[in-house]
Amino acid sequence: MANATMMGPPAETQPATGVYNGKVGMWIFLGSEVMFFTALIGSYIILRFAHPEQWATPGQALNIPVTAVNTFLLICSSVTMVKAFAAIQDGDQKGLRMWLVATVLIGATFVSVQVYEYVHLAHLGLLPSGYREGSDLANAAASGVAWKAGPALPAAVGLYGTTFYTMTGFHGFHVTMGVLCMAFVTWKAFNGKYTVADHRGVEVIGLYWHFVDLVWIILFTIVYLM
Amino acid sequence: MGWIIPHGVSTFTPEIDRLYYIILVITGIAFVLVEIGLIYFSFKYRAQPGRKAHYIHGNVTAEVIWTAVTAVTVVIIGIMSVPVWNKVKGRNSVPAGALAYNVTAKQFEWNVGYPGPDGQLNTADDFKVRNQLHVPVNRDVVLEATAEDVIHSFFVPAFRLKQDVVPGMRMRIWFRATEPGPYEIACAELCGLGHYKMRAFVTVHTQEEYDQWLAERAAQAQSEAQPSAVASR
Amino acid sequence: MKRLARYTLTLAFAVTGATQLLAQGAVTGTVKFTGAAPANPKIDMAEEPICKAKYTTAPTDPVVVVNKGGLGNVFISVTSGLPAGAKAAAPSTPGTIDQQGCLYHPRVFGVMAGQSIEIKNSDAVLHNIKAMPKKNRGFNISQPTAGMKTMKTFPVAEAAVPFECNVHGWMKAKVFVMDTPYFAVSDENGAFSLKGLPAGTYTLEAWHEKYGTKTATVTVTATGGTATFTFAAS
Amino acid sequence: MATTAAVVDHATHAHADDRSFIRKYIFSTDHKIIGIQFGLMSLVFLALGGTLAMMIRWQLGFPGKPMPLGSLLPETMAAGGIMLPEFYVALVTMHGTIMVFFAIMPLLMGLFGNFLIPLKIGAPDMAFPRINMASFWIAVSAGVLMMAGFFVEGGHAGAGWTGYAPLSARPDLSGVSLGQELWCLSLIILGLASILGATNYITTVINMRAPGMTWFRLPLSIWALFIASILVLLAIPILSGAAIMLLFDQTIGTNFFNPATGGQPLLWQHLFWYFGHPEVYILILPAMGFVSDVLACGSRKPVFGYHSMIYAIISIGFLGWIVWGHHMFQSGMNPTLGMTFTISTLLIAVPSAIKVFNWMGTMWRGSIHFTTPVLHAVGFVAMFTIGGLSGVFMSSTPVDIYIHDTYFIVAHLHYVLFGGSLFGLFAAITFWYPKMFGRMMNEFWGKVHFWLTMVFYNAVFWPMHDIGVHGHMRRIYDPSQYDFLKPLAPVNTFISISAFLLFATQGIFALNFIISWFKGEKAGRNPWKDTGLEWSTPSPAPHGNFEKTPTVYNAPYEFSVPGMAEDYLPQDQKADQSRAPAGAGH
Repeated sequence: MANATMMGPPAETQPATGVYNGKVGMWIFLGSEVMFFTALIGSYIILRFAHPEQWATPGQALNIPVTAVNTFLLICSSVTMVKAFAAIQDGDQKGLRMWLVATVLIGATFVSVQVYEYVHLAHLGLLPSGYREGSDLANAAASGVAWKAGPALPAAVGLYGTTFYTMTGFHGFHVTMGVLCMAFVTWKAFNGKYTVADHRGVEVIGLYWHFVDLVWIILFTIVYLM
Repeated sequence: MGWIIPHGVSTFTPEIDRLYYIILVITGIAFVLVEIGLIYFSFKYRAQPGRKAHYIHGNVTAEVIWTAVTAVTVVIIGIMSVPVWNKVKGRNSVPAGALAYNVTAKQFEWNVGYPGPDGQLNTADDFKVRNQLHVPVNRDVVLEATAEDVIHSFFVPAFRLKQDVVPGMRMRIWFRATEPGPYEIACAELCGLGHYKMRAFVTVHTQEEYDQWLAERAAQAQSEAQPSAVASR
Repeated sequence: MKRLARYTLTLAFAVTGATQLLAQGAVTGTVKFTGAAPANPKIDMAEEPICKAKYTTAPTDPVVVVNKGGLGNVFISVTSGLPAGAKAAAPSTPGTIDQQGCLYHPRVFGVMAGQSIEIKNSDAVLHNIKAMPKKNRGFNISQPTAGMKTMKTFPVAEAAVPFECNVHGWMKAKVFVMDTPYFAVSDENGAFSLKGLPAGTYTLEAWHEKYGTKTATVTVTATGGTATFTFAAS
Repeated sequence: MATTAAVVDHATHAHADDRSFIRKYIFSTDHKIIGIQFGLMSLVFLALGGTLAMMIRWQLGFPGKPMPLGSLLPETMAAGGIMLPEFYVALVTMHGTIMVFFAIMPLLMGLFGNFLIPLKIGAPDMAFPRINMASFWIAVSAGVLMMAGFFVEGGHAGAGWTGYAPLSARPDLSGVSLGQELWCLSLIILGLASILGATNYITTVINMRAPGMTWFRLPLSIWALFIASILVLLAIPILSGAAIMLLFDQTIGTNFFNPATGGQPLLWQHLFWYFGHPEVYILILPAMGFVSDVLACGSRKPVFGYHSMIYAIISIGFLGWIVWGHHMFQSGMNPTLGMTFTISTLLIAVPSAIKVFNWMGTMWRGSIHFTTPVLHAVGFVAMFTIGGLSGVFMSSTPVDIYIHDTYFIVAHLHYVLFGGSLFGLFAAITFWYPKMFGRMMNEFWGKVHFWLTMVFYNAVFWPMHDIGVHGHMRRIYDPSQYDFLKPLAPVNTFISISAFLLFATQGIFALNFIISWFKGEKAGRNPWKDTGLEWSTPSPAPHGNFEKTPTVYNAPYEFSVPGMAEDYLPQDQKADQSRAPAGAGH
């Protein structure tokens, strides 16, 4: 009953699949999430194919090293999540708490870095609508000279800004939601609600967390590296 | 009830209408069979004292037959549609040597750009007429259509012709009118509060009339446009 | 614009001395137009018989209205000389724009910020009124029936707010939203009068939709009733 | 397996119901209450959407004449009772939006998905009752937001229920700013409710079937709801994504659909219809399922071709994903793609035809009791057939050139959504009403409602084919502007008068629904002598549904089994071994 407040029914009949409802439900929900990100990524692909000239060379406008570190952090959080799950499977309450706290902190760090990145980019001159008038990037693009070890910036980046902020923004939103739910699970872990026999909440939030990480790896590849 | 398509005056008319009537007959037969069947069954198998329903779970033969018949019929309809579609809208459907006009759609008007005296589109002597498309009869005509603001749809019911005009895209719409006369152009895609007023006219002339009209309008545009055309650039 | 030179256009603001009859501080004047006036474009109203019936001769789009050497539809306002940030209360009577014969009447006019604008349709056809201000909130409304009236207000001063009707693509008007009541529009003979200006020296600006702006300086005397101005053509 | 389940049962079932009023009826986690809540909400929206349609019909039937009671509307909607074009466009938009998203879909999925799934599979409740409750209240808040749009400056969204960009993305061109934003926001929020609901339904069907309820013993209504839930789960997020992009275009200046900066207006259409076509099947599949249940019961016969019905549902659900382009034949999409979409679209006719023939097969050699639900079910088959057949016209690309965006389409979609979904819903509501409220609806007034609806419905929508074939465009405020439409004015007037009568007829249903709630004849457990599990519990079913978890022994439609005293064999009743029906255990 540990996870009842989040996922569980008042009582479960013998599940026909042998897998408890929360886990089945999360897998099904993730199917929906896949379609959501498919819509975003599909639109990105269509827009980029239509106007490749609006995309800056990778690393010109976006800071790849910082985001790479951030990506590494997020992958680490998947590992800590697995560790937390493994801990409770062994009945290690202390380990569960420690690894959950680590996951929450790393997740929060990831979001913070993303917020910093947005602020920095907006300051530099990239907005969802394109260049900010009079900004460094806009001036550099207008001058047509090479920018930061790359070729000249694209003359217009309306679609680039649009897709960058929307895609990373919605991923960030998912991470934030994940962190909030994870914090809730952590709080319950500190109250000793999970046991060797029943730790469904940890497993269910873990599924979501791994999904969000996976999406980020795809987004990082196509938004930052390609 | 009239399921009869009104008279049409383009070379697309006979083929589209024929396809329409073929589908009307096929679906009409299916419609009559199903509806009569339903009424007949409803009457014949209505509950009556002493009647007991037969315990039947299905009949594979019957199911295979009606599945196959339906599938074959729809595939035939599909195959018959291909050549007509390709003729009207296929990739390279626009005939060579078609007379070209520019059509610019904006809320809520159709602006037609005519080639000036030089007979060439997109040159300095082009002139523009609002809501009036004039074309010669029995000539292939292609409209190079663009939209300035939102999506409009170029619809000439008498030509059986409809094409959405999407901002940011160039649509090539072609037709060949077969009877002189005035016909109405409508916008068929919701384009704002004045959508219903986005009405224009296509006038199909005989060749002589058309030449005369074009010369007149070109001269008029020439004299009128000189000062103001420059001023407004 | 360059070929325009052959029309040797001059805008002349000849402000004659005010007479005793005029209210104190009133600036009167004329907007003069020299050279041959270009023909205005014809409007084909065949698609709107109700409007077409209101004209005996073929209607034209009155871009350039010249009569007796004066240019109409010129908007005149004070650009400097007033105390900084001068604002006055908006009058309670609305400014009016009428749609009549598928044209706007007036074609150019001014209201004060916060003053209501009465938009009126005198045609029994659909007009939509799309206002495209930059500083105020725009609107796009329609008036399908004759006699319809709609009130709208712009709270912030803004020059030359375009009004247009998209059903009749030729219909265009400009509205000036002003902070002060010191503005005027020249009539069909080019005459205008700016009332109630306190004594002082001002720069006036005249704006025409096609020929752009001209400025002139004018001095308004305090009391005693008369003030003399001369606007020189540039 | 049965023993383990039974142990759990004692703890959960048939306990004394001591919940407070609020927990029981407002913030209830009981799937039946949530279902009824969804039902009442969407019936209100159904009436509202109908009212909007009446205003539309007034304008089309009597263009430029002051609307009755029109003077009650504010000047921004109707001037002196005469509707303004911008209000007309908003009406058209909101009629579609409300009917699709807030009436038909929540009736099918919200009301019956909730009410039927646990009852018919023998589960005590949904897999996630609290999420279920959240889903309802999220849907309510979406509805409130959608309604708020009528009262904001600039009026409500005016780009059609399909919200084609860039009209929907440009306040300066539509004259609508906040209304369109609320429209997007409301759809995004409703999408969340739908996705939560679908997750719940799918999990419940997968995991919570009673012992013995194998996949091929599930009633067709459950199969249809299950497949429709999968479509909701996978299609709605596409709409959410698109609506978010549109909202961003309107508010923070992104450029998804802005052609001036390279955005793609057609991208919206692709996304919308990639969602939209599965949505069409979300709106019809459950109704098909209900009709199968009702027809089998009414004919006292097993459903003809039960397995092929299931495969038809599955293949319709699958084909629904590869036909979206047929909404875009004239949009400037690559013409070569047109052919692909033609074929895939025409192929949908096959499973649809299978279903129609199987329904007829179900009636064939039956003993049909024409109760109100059965009348509606037969009406569904008759009307859905017309809607299906008229679809063949537009799947043929060349014919579609002419009839696209005309009233032919309007006729087609109303034959599917009114003649199909709504008749199916009338059948379902009248059929399961006793299980919801413990009382029967009045049969006499039910039949009067059916026949009047049938007559006026056809009087409204049949002539629309005709005016469509004459080129009458959709969504136009005043057809009298066009010379070629002027001769159709009497037809439009006829349609409008029929529409008013059709609307008035629905008052009979509303009154029957409300009065029967309090005064209807008390219903026993199984008033229709049906075989489903839901009929083995009291009417209305108690919290927890079953006194004891049922065990399923039979296929879903064992009617008129030879050699049995009764002409129906409930799914949870063991047939005497010696007279075991041949079809059981399928």
